[in-house]
Amino acid sequence: MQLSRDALKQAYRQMKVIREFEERLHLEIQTGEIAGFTHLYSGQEAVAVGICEQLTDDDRIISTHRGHGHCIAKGCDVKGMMAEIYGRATGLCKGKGGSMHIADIEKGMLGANGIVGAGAPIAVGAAISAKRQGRKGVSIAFSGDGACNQGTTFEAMNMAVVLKVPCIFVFENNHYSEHTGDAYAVATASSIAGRAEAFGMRAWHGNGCDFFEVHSIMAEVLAYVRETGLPAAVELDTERFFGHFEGDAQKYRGPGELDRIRSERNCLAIFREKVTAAKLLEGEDIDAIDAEVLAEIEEAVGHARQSPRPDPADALTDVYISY
Amino acid sequence: MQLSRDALKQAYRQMKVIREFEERLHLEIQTGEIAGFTHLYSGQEAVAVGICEQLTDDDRIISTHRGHGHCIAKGCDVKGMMAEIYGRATGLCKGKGGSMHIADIEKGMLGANGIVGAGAPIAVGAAISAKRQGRKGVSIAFSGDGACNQGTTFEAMNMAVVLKVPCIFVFENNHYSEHTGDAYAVATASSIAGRAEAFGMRAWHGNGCDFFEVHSIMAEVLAYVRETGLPAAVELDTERFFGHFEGDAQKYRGPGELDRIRSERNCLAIFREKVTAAKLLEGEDIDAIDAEVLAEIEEAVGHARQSPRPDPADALTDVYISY
Amino acid sequence: MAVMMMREAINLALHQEMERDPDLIVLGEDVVGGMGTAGGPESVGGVWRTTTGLYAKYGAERVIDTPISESAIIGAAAGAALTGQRVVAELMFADFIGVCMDQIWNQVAKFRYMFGGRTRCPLVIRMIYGAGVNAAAQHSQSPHAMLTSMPGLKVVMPSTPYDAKGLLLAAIRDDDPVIFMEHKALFGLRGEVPEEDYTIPIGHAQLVREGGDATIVATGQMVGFAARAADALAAQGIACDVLDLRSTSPLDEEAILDSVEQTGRLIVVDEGPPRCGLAGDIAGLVSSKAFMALKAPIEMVTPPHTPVPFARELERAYLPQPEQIEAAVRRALGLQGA
Amino acid sequence: MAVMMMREAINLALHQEMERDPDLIVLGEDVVGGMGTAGGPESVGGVWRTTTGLYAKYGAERVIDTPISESAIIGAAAGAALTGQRVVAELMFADFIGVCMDQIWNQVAKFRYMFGGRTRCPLVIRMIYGAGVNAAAQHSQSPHAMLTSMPGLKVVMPSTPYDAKGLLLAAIRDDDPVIFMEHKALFGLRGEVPEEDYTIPIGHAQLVREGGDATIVATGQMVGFAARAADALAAQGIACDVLDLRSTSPLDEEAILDSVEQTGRLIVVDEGPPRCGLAGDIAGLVSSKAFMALKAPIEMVTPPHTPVPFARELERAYLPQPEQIEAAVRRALGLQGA
Ligand SMILES: Cc1ncc(C[n+]2csc(CCOP(=O)(O)OP(=O)(O)O)c2C)c(N)n1
Ligand SMILES: Cc1ncc(C[n+]2csc(CCOP(=O)(O)OP(=O)(O)O)c2C)c(N)n1
Ligand SMILES: [Mg+2]
Ligand SMILES: [Mg+2]
Repeated sequence: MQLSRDALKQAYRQMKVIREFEERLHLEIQTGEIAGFTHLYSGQEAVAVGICEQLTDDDRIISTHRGHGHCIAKGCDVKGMMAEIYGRATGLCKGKGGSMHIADIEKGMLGANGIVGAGAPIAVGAAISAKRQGRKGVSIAFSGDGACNQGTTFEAMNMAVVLKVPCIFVFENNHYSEHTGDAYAVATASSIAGRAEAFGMRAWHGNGCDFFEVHSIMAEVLAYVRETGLPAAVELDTERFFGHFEGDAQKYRGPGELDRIRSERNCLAIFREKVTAAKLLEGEDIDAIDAEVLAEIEEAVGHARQSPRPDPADALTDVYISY
Repeated sequence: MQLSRDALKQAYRQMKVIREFEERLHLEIQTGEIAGFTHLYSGQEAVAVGICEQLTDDDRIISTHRGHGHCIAKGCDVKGMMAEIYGRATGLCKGKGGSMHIADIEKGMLGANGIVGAGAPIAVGAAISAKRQGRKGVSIAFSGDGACNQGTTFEAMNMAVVLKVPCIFVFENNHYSEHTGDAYAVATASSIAGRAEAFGMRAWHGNGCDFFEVHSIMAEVLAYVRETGLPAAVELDTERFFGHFEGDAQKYRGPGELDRIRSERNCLAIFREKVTAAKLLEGEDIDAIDAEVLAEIEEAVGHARQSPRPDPADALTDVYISY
Repeated sequence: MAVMMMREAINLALHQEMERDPDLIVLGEDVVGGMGTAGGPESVGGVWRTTTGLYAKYGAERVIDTPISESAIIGAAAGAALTGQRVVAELMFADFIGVCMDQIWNQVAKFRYMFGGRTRCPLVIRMIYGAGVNAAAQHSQSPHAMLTSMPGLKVVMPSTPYDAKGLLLAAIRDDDPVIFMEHKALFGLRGEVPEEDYTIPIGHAQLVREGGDATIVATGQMVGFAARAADALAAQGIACDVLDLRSTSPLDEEAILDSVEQTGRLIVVDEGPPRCGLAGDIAGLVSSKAFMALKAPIEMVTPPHTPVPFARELERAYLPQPEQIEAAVRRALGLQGA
Repeated sequence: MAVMMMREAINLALHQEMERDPDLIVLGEDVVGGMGTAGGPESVGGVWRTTTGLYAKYGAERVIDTPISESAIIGAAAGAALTGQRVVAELMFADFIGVCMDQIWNQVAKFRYMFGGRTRCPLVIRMIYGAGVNAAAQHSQSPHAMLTSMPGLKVVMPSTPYDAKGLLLAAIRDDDPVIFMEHKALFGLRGEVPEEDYTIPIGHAQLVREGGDATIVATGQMVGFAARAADALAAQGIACDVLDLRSTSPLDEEAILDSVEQTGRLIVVDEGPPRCGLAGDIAGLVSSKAFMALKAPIEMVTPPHTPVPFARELERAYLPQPEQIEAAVRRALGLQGA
């Protein structure tokens, strides 16, 4: 399906916002101002955006410990996110959650999640709601190549097929779980998608570094799931540009690996090349977006820095609605 | 592979002991003398015996809540088992475990288990030991069609392939998990065996009511696993002759279903028919075994009944080796 | 007023609330029964018969039978509750929190806090717990202390059919996640239960025996045991307050402290394990907030630090018995024969 | 004697015991690191660097890197321990007991009892716990109370590099399953650690400050906080016993009771959640077994009944601080400014 110029600009913009958000965090973290564990999504933007650009607020997603990209793609407020990661009172979670727990239920973003594999079962529940609400909404569980080995993920796939609910299991295979390669940890006859197929659901597999491939596969998947109300799975091969968490020495990378993936597997560069070659957008359009985005990120960081720190007394609130 | 007359008699004897053990318990339970939950193995004997007859003490198995058959087949003392189920001090577990927790580690029986799906991961660990001990031993996890949906079972299969350990996942598909049919609860593209294959391990599928089929499939599986040191999976279709637990009204059975399976899918009758037709054993041989077994079970019940009840003070022992 | 068993009171509450609230769904293993079988959906209502008839009345979309996948059950319940449903999930045995604790502890209990208060998760997790039926070590536990320790959860433990209905309706209508613990040995307990709609506010203990000499605190099955001990003591002229906590989180601290202020003597009876349990929790509360009123050492009557044994004699030795409660009260009163 | 960090002391203990005992294996996520990568096995020793070098020295058969499958990790560790190996399994964060609690609680802890004492399971489960590094609600918890409540487990909580090495060696050589809890905020703590082989018997508390006015009981990170409070109080002429429990199961009841018999005042400091936690457990012990010696209400200094918050200011407000411990001691002594 052919995307309009505006849709293309919007898609690129979203990917760029994620990229710059993460690249900036990578620098900010060196300053020591940001506390806790932060997992950056740089390199995987085409997955989050290629999928979420086709979703509405009736569609819900649940993310992982590496959640910034999914949050931005699903429409979470960038300033609020930055403030949250900075641990400020103006953060999306008032500074209580931090990087690993950003959520915005109204937007259909059911949260980043610090427990690997916890998301898939929750997505099945969101799909039960979607089915009952009858607005053709779907739910999407993002999982990594590490999370696909957690028992919860398998239970969720089986249950989604048994209950016939519109749940999509997206496996972002960036080939590493922390320091470990998928070649070691993920036992398959063919692929992660193949393990999903064994549950009797349809599964797709594609290149997660090409926005257009992600977008067209997901157009097909979404049409199928909205139409049938049945679950499906998608495996997308992608790349993680930074270490597992900030501070990871990445000794496990091959020689020149990082340079290679940053040049050859850079979804933003690939996008730019394709749209300009096909004359769908001009280089200037993209440069303009790049400039806007940098300003937006700068503003978000400024907002976070100037935001008040949480009042210690607020540590006691938001545990219950009433107790 | 052709079995000797003695091997055939021994195999039949073992199946018969399990059958009579369970049929007798079914009656004893009505008397109210036996406490707790008891899950009977009647109908599935060919699976336990067809497998365990080919194992040594270097091979370990782990069982389920429906464990009597596996225990007997792996060589647990029948009197000690009966006494345990009766809750006597002479029981294999001194009356502390009961029907769902019978074990005999020396015999390579790592225990019945009350938690559905708990066994498979433990079997992976026993396979790690087997690999280190270098005596070509294997470990076998028995799981049902319900247990195959528990996340732990999937985690174990993936890990066994990753670690390249001699672990065999045996799925006894009796088509029910409690009141629920496998047609509802087990989502597959083909079979439970097919889900195992998706992890990149070899898998077999056969008729669990025919001792000879089970035996020959397992001969092949065991040769493969002992030879390669790699895991494998086997799905065996079988039948549960009683309710899920004693007291189950079994409304979920189809009309005449119980009569049909007891006549057409009775592994003991099938065995007798085959060996007599093939003149491998005479009817009298089998009648003689039947008589012996009935006497043995009678004796076991007598032993249990006459055994002392546990001393209440013993409730406090065996928690730790030292504390 | 109708007299019914606790399991029937729970079933009645579920029927009435399913009728009243179209957004309510129920899920768990065999909550229907017979799915995918030749016999067909039987609406048997699980091994405990607490969901009997729900499927026949409300169908597969609202009464959802699941595979044996507790993590997915609780996760799915949580996801549905986060997105507009009210959910009652059933764990056939409380012992199975072992295979789904992350979803209970790190997900359901923490959503609201982690997300800065911008969400609600109206979920009731029913779980059948407790010893007394020789179900052995993996099917007899009382893990309410662990659950009580988890911020974000409420924990309710009814001891009568009347309370079971009123507390379950309150739990389902509560906007916070609630653990609803049903003692398997009490399912057959009979009592009067009004047909009409009523709720019992969560967090209020009930005084089931009144008397100024000593305070006995208990929950679930232990409430009846404590009452029996109190009645035996009453015959000896010793009058005890017996407090049924009804919920352990929130805890009715006021009721406990008020009673101890009167009696000066505390006996905590609990069916859970003795270490880091509810007995110590309440002893800690009283020894810090009502210390001056205490006239005697606090008595804690609990099982020993062992798993739950199978055989009748062993399980009886494991479970706190009325005679032990009686002896503890006598000790607290400094009387002979304790 | 060499001065090293707690993480190094743990690494040293693992190296020395792997050398000494050929039946010992280690498994967990990234305990090797780099498996299946272009960079190759890096022996980085996980995100905590506690298993560094083990793979290079002992190879893949004894140093086993696993997929992210905690239930299978603990289950496999249990199965290996039941069948002749000694095993050290690592949970990267104690919070992950949520996804493998059944294997810890219903399997490992109960084997021996359920099987009538006819088995042994020499397994150490190392888990990294605690708050103080802004890891938020799912990576900062201290679940030692839950684990302590589980009959069949021992629970060890070292507070110094010296104790970490000696207790870990004792835990590995123990024939019962042991939970070994390493506080992430203490990994960088330095202290003297002998090169030679030594063990510290499990179940013995250590008096880290001596003084007759009040008894402060603590574990892990809270030991240092309590010592700081005690030092500040010493400057004011108030002398406290500070007891480092070292293990919560078995619990050194005698050491606690002896100290309280002397001081008459108990302050329990704990980093775990306040309900049904270790603080109440010890308060219950003392209020039942040393009641007559108590001169003041028992003080419990714990976090509030909330998840662990992320932001620095919030986490600081959550964690018990030395000033709060100091104030609690002053309250127990009935002094002003408390
Ligand atoms: C249950 C659980 N186990 C382990 C961890 C520690 N951990 C956090 S991220 C991670 C790797 C996840 O890999 P993958 O699923 O591929 O996601 P990626 O990091 O590649 O995005 C691990 C092991 C965790 N957070 N939760
Ligand atoms: C974790 C867990 N969930 C649920 C149960 C209750 N339960 C005991 S047996 C059983 C059915 C198991 O079915 P299957 O695996 O097919 O074994 P079968 O009973 O047919 O031998 C269930 C649900 C349990 N014991 N453990
Ligand atoms: Mg990955
Ligand atoms: Mg079955």
